[in-house]
Amino acid sequence: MKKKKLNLRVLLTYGILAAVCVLVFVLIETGVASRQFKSLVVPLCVNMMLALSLNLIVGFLGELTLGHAGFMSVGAYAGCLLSVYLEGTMPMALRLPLVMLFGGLVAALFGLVIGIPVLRLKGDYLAIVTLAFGEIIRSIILNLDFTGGAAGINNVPRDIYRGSNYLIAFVLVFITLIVITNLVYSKQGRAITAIRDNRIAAESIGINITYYKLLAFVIAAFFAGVAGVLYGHNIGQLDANKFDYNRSIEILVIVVLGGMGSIPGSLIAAGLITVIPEVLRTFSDYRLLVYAIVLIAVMIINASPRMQALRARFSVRRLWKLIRGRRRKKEA
Amino acid sequence: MKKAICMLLVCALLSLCLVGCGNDGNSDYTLVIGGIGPTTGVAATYGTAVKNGAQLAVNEINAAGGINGMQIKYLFEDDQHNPETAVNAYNTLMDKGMQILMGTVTSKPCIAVAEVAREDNIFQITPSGSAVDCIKYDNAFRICFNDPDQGTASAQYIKQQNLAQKIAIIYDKSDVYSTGITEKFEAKAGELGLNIVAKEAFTSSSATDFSAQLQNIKNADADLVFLPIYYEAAAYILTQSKSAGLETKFFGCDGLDGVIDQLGEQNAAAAEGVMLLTPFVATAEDAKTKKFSQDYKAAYGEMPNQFAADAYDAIYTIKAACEKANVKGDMSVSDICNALKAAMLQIEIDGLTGKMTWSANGEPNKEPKAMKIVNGIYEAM
Amino acid sequence: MEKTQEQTPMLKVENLGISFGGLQAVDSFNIEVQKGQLYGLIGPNGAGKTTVFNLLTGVYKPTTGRILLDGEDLTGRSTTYIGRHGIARTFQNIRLFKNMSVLDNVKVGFEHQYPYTVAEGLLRLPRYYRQEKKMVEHGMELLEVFGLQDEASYLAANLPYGQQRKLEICRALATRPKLLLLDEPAAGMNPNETAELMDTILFVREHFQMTILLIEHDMHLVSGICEQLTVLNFGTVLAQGETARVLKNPDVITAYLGE
Amino acid sequence: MSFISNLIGGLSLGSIYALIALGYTMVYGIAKMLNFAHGDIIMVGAFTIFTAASSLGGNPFVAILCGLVTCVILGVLTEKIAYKPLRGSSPLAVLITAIGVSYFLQSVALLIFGSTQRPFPKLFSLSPIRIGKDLVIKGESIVTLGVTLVIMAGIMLLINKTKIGKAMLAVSEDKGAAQLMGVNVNRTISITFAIGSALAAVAGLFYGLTYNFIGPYTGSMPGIKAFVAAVFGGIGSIPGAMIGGILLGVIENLSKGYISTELSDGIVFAVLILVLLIKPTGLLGKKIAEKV
Repeated sequence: MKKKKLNLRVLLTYGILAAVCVLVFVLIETGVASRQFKSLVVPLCVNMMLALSLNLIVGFLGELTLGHAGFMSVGAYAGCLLSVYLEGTMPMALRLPLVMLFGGLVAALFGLVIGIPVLRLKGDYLAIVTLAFGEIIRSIILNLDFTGGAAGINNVPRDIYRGSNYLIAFVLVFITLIVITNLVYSKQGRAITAIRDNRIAAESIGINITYYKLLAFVIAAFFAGVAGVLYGHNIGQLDANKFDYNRSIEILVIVVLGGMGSIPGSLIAAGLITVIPEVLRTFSDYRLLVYAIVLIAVMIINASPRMQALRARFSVRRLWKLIRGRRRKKEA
Repeated sequence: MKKAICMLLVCALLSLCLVGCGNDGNSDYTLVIGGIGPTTGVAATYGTAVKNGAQLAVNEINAAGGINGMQIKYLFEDDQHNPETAVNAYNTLMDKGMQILMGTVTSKPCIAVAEVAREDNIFQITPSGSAVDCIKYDNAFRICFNDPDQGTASAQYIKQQNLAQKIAIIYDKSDVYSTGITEKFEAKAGELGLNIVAKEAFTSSSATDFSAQLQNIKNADADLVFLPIYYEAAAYILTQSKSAGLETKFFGCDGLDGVIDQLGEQNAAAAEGVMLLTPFVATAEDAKTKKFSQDYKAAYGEMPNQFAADAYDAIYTIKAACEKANVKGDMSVSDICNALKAAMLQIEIDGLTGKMTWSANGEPNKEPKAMKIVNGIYEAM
Repeated sequence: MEKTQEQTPMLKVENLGISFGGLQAVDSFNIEVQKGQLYGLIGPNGAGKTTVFNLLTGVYKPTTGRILLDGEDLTGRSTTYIGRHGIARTFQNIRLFKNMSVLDNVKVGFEHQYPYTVAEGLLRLPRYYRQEKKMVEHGMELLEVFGLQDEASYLAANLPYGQQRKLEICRALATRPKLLLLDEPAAGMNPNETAELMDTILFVREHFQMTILLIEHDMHLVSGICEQLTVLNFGTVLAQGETARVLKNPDVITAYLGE
Repeated sequence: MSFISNLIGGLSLGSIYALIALGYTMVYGIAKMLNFAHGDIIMVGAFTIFTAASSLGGNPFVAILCGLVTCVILGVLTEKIAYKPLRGSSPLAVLITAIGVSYFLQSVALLIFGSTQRPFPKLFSLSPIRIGKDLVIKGESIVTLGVTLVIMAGIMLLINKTKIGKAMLAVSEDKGAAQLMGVNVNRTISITFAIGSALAAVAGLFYGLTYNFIGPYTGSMPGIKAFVAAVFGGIGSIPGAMIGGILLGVIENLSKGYISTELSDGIVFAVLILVLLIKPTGLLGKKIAEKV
C-alpha cells in the first residue's frame, strides 16, 4: 500500500519533469522560444543538479554546508582542463562523458578528503568550516598557474551551448534525479535520514555515522562537480570568483525554498530562482529589489507555520477527500 | 498535485519571458544598439558609468538627427558582472532586435559574450573589456587599452622618466585587469632593469584594509608604488598610506582615473602627487571633455570616470563607422557587421580618450597621457 | 549457582566505573545477567542507572572495568560496534526517527542483516529488490508482533505515545540483539498500559529468547516481571539478587523512602 | 618593529570585526537565527550618518543619533515583517529570508545612493599616536577598541544583571517555556533586535571612520567575517565574539605580513578550520553534552 504510493510520487516527479523537458525541446526546436528562453535552459539544469545534490546534505543528512560551490569549482576546473587537453583527440560524444565523470570524481575525492576531518563538527560550526574550505579552494585556484589565476580558463569548448546539445543537460539532470532518488529510497538513504532524525538512536542500532555522512557528502560533491563541468562547457570559461560563498548561498536558497528533503521542491525552486531574475528584467533598475521582495514573500508564504496550516486546510487532497466523501454519502 | 501546480507555475514563468520579448518589427528607422554591463553587484560602478556615458552620446546623436537618418534605440541590460547572466542579457537583447553590441563592460563576461556574438556575427565594440581575449574574433573591437599594453607602457614610462629605483606593486589577485597588467609590468620591468622590491596582493574579499601590505612596502623601502587597480581600492590605499606615514610616489593606470572624486574634498591630500597613465581625465581643459563632464554631472550628479568616457567614445565610433559604411536600417545584423568591420579600419576618431584608429585585430591605436595630480587636479607631465 | 559455572553469562560486567571531571558517577559496578533472564536495574533518581546503560552501549567510555557480552570483550568499543554486535537499547526519552515511516524505522534496524552495496542500490540491481523485499516481509512480521502492522506507513511522529514505545522496542529487536536494554519503558504510562507493556516484555522474552536488562521506577512492573535485581545508589551497588529478597532489604527501603 | 606594527594593524582590523560580531552574536545567541542582513544594517547605519551629517549641518552627535534611531527602527521592523512569521519553522528558513532582506537593503541603497562609494564624513578629528619613528597607531583604532570593550561589558551586564537580560536568556534557552513563565517573548526578541541593530549603527560609524569610504555593498564582507568571528569565538558567547573578532583580524594581518598577501584569504580560513577541529565548539563555546 505504502510502497505503491511512494513509487507513484517518484514516478509523478519523473513524468512531470520529462514532460517539461519535451515541452522545452519542442518550443526551442520549433523556434517559438525566444533566445533568452533558450539561454536559460542550461543554467537552470546546472542549478537543478546543484540543488538536488545539496539537498542530500542539507535536507536528508540534516547538516548545513556553505561550501557547495567549492566542490562545483573543483569539478569544473578538473573536467574543463581535461576537456581542453583532449579537445580534437576524440569526438565530443566520447570526450564529454569522460570529462564529466572525471570532474565529478575529482570533486568527490575532495568531498572525501575534506569530509573526513570536518564531519565531526555540527551545525553552524560545520557551516563555517565548509564555507572556509570553499574560500580556501578559491584562494588556491587564484594562485595556481595551470588554473589561469584570476584570468581563469577561457578556451573551454562550448559544446553544450551549441545547437541542440542542451539535451545533454536534460540527461544529466535526469541522471542526478534518479541517482539521488534511488539513494534516498534505499538502505543507505534510510540510514542517512535516520542520522538526521536522531543521531544517537541511529548509532545505537549499529549505524556507522561517519561512513554514511561521508557517503552523502561524497555523492553530493560528485554531482556538484559534474554540474560544474556542465557549467563550464556551456559558458566556455571558468572564473574562480564565480564559485565563492555567494554561489553556495544561492544554492542553499534554492534548497530551502523548495523545502529541505523535498526532491521535486528542489527542482521547482531551481526553476524559480533561475527564471525570476530574468523575467524581472522588465523592471530594469528595480530588478534586484523586486527579486528580494519576491524571495522574502515566497519564503514566508511557503514556510511560515500559519500559512502551512492554512494550506493544509485548503489543500487539493483535502478537497478531493471532501468531494469523495460527499459522493459516497450520496451513494449510500 | 501541489507539485503539478508548481511545475505549471514555472512553465508559466518561462513562457512569460517567451512571450515578453517579441521583435517590434519595423526597424527601418531605428538602429538598435545594445549595451551590457553590471548595474548591480560589486562592479555596478563601472556598468552604470558605461550605461550613462553611452546614453549621453545617444541623446546627442539622436538630437542631431541620428545616424544616417536613423534614430538610435539604445537598450541596456544588467549582467551583474557574471558571464552566465551576461549571455542571458545578450540573448535578451537579441530578442529585442539588437543590431550592434556596445559591451560588455567587464572582461570575463565580455569574453563569454564575445563567443556568442561571433556566432551571430554581430558587430561588437567593448568600451572597457581590457583582457586580450575580449576581442579575439574579428567582429570585436575595443576603445580602451588592453591590459598587457598598459603594463608594458607603465614600466617603460617609469624607466624613461627615471621615476624610481625601488618599485613596489599592490595588485588585486582576484581581478583579471589587475593581474594582466601586473604580469606584463613585471616582465617589462625585468627587461629594463627596474628593481621590484615588493609585490603585494589583495582580493575582492579583503579590499579595504591595507595596513599589512603598506607595512611590507615600508619594510622593503620602496620609493614608488605601482597601483594597477581601480580607483575604489586605490582610495583606501592612498588614505591609509598617509596615516601609516608611508612616503612614496604612487603610479597607476587608467583604472585609477576617478580617484580624485572618490577621495572627495576631505581626503584630497591623499591624492597629491599620484601619477597615472590614462587616455582620459575628467577635469581636462579641452572643450570636449569639459562639455562631457558638465553634461554628465548635470544628468547623473557625479563626475564621469574613464568608463563613461570610453562608452561615450564607443557610441561615436559606432556612428562614424556606420556613416563610413553607409549602414542602412534594412541590413541584416551580419551585413552590418561585415560593413562595419571594414569601416573600422578606415575611420579616425578624435574622442574623449584621444585620437584613435583601429587595426584589424580590434585594438585601438592611441597614446596614453601621463598625468600627475597637483593641487587636486590633473596636470600633464 | 551451578548453572552460572557451566555456561558463560550473557552479560558480565566487572568493576565498571566512570568519573566526570572528578565526580564518580558509577563506581565498581558488577553485574551478571544469564541468557534468557529478565533483569532489573533500579535506584533513586540520579543513582547512575542510565549512565550504566550509556557505558554498556559505548556512549561513554568507562574509566575502569570490563564489559563482556557472551564472552566477547566490548570495553571501549564504539556505540556503532556495540549496536552491531549484540546490544540494543531503547531510550528514556523516546528517540525514534520521527520523520520516517514506522516500517522504515524498523528497516533501519536491519542495517547489517540484509546487505547490499551502494551501487546495487543506485542501479537498482536484482539484489536490491530481493533484499528490500525481505526487509519489508521481516519488518512487517516484527510490527505484527507488536500490533503495529496497520500503522506501518504512518510517520513515526504521528503514533500515540504507547505505540512509540513499542516501536522503539521493535526497532531495537530488528538488530537481532543478544541483549536488550530497556530504559524506563513504562515511563508516562497509565496502569492499564503498563500491564499491557509487561505482557509485551514477557512475550518478547519468550518469542525471541531474549535476555533483557531494564531500568524502571514502577515497582509494580519490576516486582511483576524481573527475576533478578540490582539496586544502584550514588553510583554504587546497594544490593543485588533475587527480586523478592532485594526488595525486602532494609537498605533499599531506606534509599527509596529516605530516612 | 614591523611585527608590533603588524600586530597593531591586526588589532585595529580585529576590533572592527569584533564590534560587528558583538551585534551579530546578540541576535544569533538569543533569537537563534543567523541574521545575514546584519552587515547590511551596518551599511544602512553608515549611510544614515553620512546623509544626516551632510544635510543636518554636520553636528556629529545628531548624525549618530539619526543613525542609531534608523537602525533600531529598521531592525525591529525587519524582525516583525520578515522573521517573525517564520518563527517556529526551521532556522534555515529564517536564514533565507535574512538573505532576502540583505538583497533588499543593498538594492535600496543602490537605488538611493548609486553604486559609487562615498567618502564618509570625518565626524571627529582623531590624531594618530606616534611611538618612535615607525610605530603609528590610528586614533580611530584606539577608540574602536575601547568602544568595543565597553559595549562588550555593557552587553554582559545587561544579560546577566537585568530583568530583560534574564528574559533574553530564558528566550534563548526555550521560547515556549519562557512564554509559560510569563516572559513576553515577542517583546524580548524585539528588544534583542533593537540592541543588535543599534550596535550595527555603532559599527557602521566606526567602520566609516576607520576606512573612510562606504558603498551599498560595504556591509556584506564584514558581515560574513563577523559571522565567522562569532562562530570562531563560540556561538552565543559574548566575550567569544570579541576574542574571535580580534583574533581573526590579527591572524589576517600577520599572515599578510609574514606569509603571503596572495594566500592570506586561504591562510586565515585554514587557521580557523584548524582551531575548530581542535575545539569543535569554538574558542569559548560551551561544550553541550547531548543527554542520552
